[in-house]
Amino acid sequence: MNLTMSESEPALLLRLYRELVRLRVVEERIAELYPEQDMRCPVHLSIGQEAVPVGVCAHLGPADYALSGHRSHGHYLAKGGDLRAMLAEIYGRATGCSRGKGGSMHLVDLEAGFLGATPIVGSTIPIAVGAALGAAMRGEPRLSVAFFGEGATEEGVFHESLNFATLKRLPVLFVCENNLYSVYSPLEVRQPPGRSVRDLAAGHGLATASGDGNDVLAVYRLAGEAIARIRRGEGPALLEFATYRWREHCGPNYDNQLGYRTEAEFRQWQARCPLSRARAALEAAGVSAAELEAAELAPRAEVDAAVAYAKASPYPNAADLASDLYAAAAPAPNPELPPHSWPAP
Amino acid sequence: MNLTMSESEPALLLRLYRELVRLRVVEERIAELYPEQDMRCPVHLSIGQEAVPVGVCAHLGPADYALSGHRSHGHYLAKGGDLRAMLAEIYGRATGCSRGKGGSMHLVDLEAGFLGATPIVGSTIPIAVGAALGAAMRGEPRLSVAFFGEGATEEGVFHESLNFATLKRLPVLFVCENNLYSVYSPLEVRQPPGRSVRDLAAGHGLATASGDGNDVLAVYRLAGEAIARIRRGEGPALLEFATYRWREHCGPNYDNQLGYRTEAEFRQWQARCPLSRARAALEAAGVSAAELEAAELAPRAEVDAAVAYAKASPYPNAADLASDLYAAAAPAPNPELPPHSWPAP
Amino acid sequence: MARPLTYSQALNEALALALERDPAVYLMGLGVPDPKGIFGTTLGLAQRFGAARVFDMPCSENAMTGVAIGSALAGLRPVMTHQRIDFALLAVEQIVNQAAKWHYMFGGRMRVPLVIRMLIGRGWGQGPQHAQCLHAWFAHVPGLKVVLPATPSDAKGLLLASVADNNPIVFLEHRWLHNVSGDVPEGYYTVPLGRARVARPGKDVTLVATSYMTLEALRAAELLAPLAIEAEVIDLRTISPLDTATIVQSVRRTGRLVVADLGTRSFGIGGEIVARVAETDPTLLKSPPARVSPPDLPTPTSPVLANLYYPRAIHLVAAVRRQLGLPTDPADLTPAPTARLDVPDPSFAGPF
Amino acid sequence: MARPLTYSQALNEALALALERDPAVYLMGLGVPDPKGIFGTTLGLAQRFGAARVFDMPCSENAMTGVAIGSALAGLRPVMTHQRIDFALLAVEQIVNQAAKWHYMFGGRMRVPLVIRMLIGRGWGQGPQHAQCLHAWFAHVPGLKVVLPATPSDAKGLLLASVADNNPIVFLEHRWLHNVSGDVPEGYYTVPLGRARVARPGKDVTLVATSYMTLEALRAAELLAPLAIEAEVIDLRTISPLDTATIVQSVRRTGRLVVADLGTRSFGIGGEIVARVAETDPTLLKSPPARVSPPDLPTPTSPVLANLYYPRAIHLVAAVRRQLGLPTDPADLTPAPTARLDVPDPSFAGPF
Ligand SMILES: Cc1ncc(C[n+]2csc(CCOP(=O)(O)OP(=O)(O)O)c2C)c(N)n1
Ligand SMILES: Cc1ncc(C[n+]2csc(CCOP(=O)(O)OP(=O)(O)O)c2C)c(N)n1
Ligand SMILES: [Mg+2]
Ligand SMILES: [Mg+2]
Repeated sequence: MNLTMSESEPALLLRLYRELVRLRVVEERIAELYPEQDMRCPVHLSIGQEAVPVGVCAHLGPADYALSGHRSHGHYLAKGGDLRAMLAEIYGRATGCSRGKGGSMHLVDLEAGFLGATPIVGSTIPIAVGAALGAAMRGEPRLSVAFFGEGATEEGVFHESLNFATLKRLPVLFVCENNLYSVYSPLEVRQPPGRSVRDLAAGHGLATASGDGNDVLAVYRLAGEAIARIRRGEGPALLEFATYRWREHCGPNYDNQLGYRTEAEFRQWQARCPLSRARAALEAAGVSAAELEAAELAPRAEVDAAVAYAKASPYPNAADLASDLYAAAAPAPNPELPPHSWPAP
Repeated sequence: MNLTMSESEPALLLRLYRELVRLRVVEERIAELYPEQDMRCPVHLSIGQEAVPVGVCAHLGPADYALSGHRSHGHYLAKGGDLRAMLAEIYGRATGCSRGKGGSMHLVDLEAGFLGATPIVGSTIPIAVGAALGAAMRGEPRLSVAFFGEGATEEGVFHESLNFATLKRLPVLFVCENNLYSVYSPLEVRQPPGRSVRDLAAGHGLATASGDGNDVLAVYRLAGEAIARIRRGEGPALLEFATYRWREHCGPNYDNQLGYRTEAEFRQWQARCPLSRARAALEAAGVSAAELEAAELAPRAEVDAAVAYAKASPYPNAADLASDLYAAAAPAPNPELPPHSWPAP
Repeated sequence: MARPLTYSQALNEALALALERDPAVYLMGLGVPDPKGIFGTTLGLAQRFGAARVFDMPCSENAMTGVAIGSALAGLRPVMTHQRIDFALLAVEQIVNQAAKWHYMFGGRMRVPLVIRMLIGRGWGQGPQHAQCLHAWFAHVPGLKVVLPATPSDAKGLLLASVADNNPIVFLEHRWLHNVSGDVPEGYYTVPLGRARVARPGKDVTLVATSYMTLEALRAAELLAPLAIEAEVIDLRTISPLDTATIVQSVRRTGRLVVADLGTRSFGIGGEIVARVAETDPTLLKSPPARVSPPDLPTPTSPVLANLYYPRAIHLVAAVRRQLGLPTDPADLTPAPTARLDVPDPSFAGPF
Repeated sequence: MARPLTYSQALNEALALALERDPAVYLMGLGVPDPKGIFGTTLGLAQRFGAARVFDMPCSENAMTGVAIGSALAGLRPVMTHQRIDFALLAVEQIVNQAAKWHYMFGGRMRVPLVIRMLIGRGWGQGPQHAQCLHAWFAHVPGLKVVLPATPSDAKGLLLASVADNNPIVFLEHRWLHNVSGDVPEGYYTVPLGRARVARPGKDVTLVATSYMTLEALRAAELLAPLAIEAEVIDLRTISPLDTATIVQSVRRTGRLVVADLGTRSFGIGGEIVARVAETDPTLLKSPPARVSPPDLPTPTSPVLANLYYPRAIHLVAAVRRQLGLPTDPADLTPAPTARLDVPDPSFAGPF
């Protein structure tokens, strides 16, 4: 359960830790503010699951694509999405990343390569594959990442997507956060006993691996290997990470009192907090308490400012209601498009 | 490539051979009559693929359920479907198994336990699972079989169905006839190289096996093992059989001249004709030429009579157009229904 | 004896009665046995009838609809639930190509008694993918019946009629109705499918509504009463079969028609209702008929935009006034940005 | 210069031009590069533009629609094909929840230029699951555009306009049109989306049609001419956006409206068209408007039943006669059981 680290890793881990803390601080602030009833849209918090987005996205640049589902705050932020635009979106403001039309379940940041999140379980998986196809056909060295939960692997579209990605050897990474639940439904009522998403995926013939999703360095290493492989043109890969959602499925509260999971299970997972574990490893590696505290305080100012920005932002107005139904006419075909370098299968 | 047989098997093989011949004779007659343009619906012939329906259905009784897709004549007949009603259906007559509303792509015979065939690729697979669920919940010792092609395994619903059947350990047998093509599309443009349906299915955790789909005894044995396992309550199974369609995808002709497959490949598979191989094995086992010829002639009279019946049958009339849109009111709930014996998962 | 129950309690009672009366009935759907029990409608049923008859399912809407169909062929009577109609779009192939057609296309030899309950989401930022109202789609499919109860007693009686019916039924529950109370008779009863209800009689204008819009239409009728305009409110209850006779009889008397719909305007159910009246006799209409519905746009999430998106009683009033030559100041129709119109009542806090 | 081409040749030419002009365009679909080339429409294109831009796909309609969407987000302009609209029901979630809404729900920041060609099957026993016409569904979804060309030159120009458009387009081709010939201009041109075409002017009655029904409407106009009834035929070309102005202007002159539709009657496009006229002014209509369409039934397979199912020119004639007080003997509308009405012409033998 302990992180192991080579001599050179404290700096890396500190960088990852800063990002873990940032995600946690943002979402705890959302949980704190939500009862004010000014964020009038569903929010699915990823508190407890931060290590996966952080460990994976550490290998990605803004040119790479990422897509996610209903639980996307962490993916959006770790991928470099604009925090102010995200909070403004959750507050339903015109300055939101989707200009208030989408809310928490529809985040997007083109500059950061975060192509979009939508809350129909599994539905952005093929879209991520298509983005990889687009990059490949245009000869761009981009990689595309699909983030999803284990519930999404029960949707047929997951399999269809894996088949096509493998067939065409597309540069796409499938990242499954297996947090044991789909809403209040445990794995036992949805998947045969002993099922592993990794094994299920392997039947399609792509590279697969699984790991501890609460160990940010483990995530970082597995993602690094998979992404290097994909960047070498060896085709798609899937990673399955075991992790756990702390708060209720949707909303700011804890909900163990409902009885769909045990307090003991919850505590066991809380003891494996990705932040605490990274912190302990950093301490053990000799990072000073002052440096750690600084890392922990750092995001607060940014988050304060972003909340203030969001709250001060204007609401959309009546004219915005009907705007953006249709995209404007196409520009003339772009002659500068790179030539097609994607080989026929 | 040769059939191997134990001492006691000639009688079994002769029985299977009779059924192989029957299916072949029926479909060759359809191919012969089709150009008359009186069968005014698409027909998907299974000539060349007869060993799978015959070998599988030899283990089933009328109480067992079977469902199929667009290429269903063989499954319908081998399952015990009424030949006259099938031909009348293809001829669009009121005496057809679907009273002319369905045609070749919508065969049904409740008395034979053939619950239905419909031509949307993959779509009867979950329906077969549901029939198994129904049987299980009602405590009936029925088994349900889903017949489909390898193209159907590319539809997400295939995976969703396997997952649920395995989760609930349902009495359902999945039978995939892998004939290498979906219409004119070879496997290479649809599935990654080296993909086996069997391995793909195995990820779901059900029992799987694969075999030579042109060797009726091999089919019979594999199906026998799988079905015995299912009847023992050990959960679902999947069988993949390699086989080959001789005629065009849809219609009565040969179509190798189109160039989507090679003449050499076609000949190689024709040399593996399930009928010839069974016949050779029967000869080798000492079955007399006279007996074999009798078996080969036997279905002709039945088919002649069925064609005559179908052609002489009346067409539906104007009143039939609007009938059967809605099923009549429910009978009162049936108190004689067997108690639920299906254990909660 | 009738007693007051909420819409969701009424549905819960109907499901319990259905399970009790017929061992062939079973319930399945994402979250059906979970602690929230589909907004209360399935609470306690797994405990009472056992996990073999009331169960959860994988996130596999498409296959599970096929499974429900197959089980219906095998003699069961499934009741399936989708927490949002939007999720059921994954199952449209099974619903439309299969369930709707098996009886007809197999010449009456097969039947698919299947109730598919789908929630029509609304409010608190449900947004573009959790708040669609696609009832017009299902009504366009021969072989399906489409039911949209507006009151607790109809919810119970129509659900029991749906479970007793031998056909596939799309049963749509508007999220803003679950907490609404009304008198509900005890015991088993059915409300026939295909018959509309005159929710309030009137002689000056006919307001045709379904589901939640029936409440807005009744509010509109109250707002019109002081103006000495007596609006007749028709609650369709089922849109397939559609009770054209009740609509036409009313318009014959009132000469004016306003349709209040939940779905977006164009190619929705409003067009069909207007067309049926016009086809009967366009001269019945003393003024151009009106459709009041959300505009032809996806549902926006921001509460400020959602306020502008959903029509309310005042929009129906404005439509009636226009027909009578009494215009409305458009400013009266525009809600304040801070108005909390994204919840049915203040107790409804949070996303669901 | 225009030359005669078949509808499928015109589509083939449009696809070649689209591929030629813009390297971002690519074609994908079951059988697209196969020897039959989607009824000729894609023949030769894989050879000419390469397998990287014209390719087949797995039987995975749902994911492949998502793939097309994702590639559009990444800068490509996919043209996807389904050989029957019925198969595309598997992809409705991606088309309706995703493609139609990405532009709006991401505040205009994303766009999905995607053309989905779907064949509307008919004839020779296509039956319940291979012959549906669900264009009304897609027209009901804000964010989609729905195109139904009737002539070869419109097929080319509308397809090029669709490929050039930055929105998801549902492009519907009726199987009975592929072999129809007509003059088609050479070179690149577009026909604007959203504008109807007066296919034949007339002053006595307005026949509104789309796709193949335009041919039947033109035949009906010819049958009416000897009775001194001048029918105006409007070919809508696109139903979303719908060119209401052209319809209303015509009815203003003729006072009579008959809508000829491909889909089943109730909750189809006919209701919307009738409603738009009635909403404008019900007194424009001198007699009750009529909808001529298949009945509210799945498509039966037997040719004898299919003959009774599909309306033809004579049914339009009968509707017009009824409006003018000239009844028709129902027997005249009932085809002989042996009539071969399940093919567009005798050369069309066999299932497709
Ligand atoms: C197609 C579809 N079905 C059901 C839902 C309702 N739903 C929203 S989130 C969710 C849970 C999915 O579980 P998982 O994929 O494991 O993600 P997690 O919430 O655990 O992160 C469900 C079922 C949905 N949004 N879309
Ligand atoms: C969902 C769907 N997509 C496409 C089709 C068109 N189609 C009809 S049969 C067929 C071939 C399917 O191949 P396979 O399952 O291997 O069966 P085979 O024809 O080889 O027996 C296809 C693609 C269809 N009927 N349904
Ligand atoms: Mg989960
Ligand atoms: Mg095949």
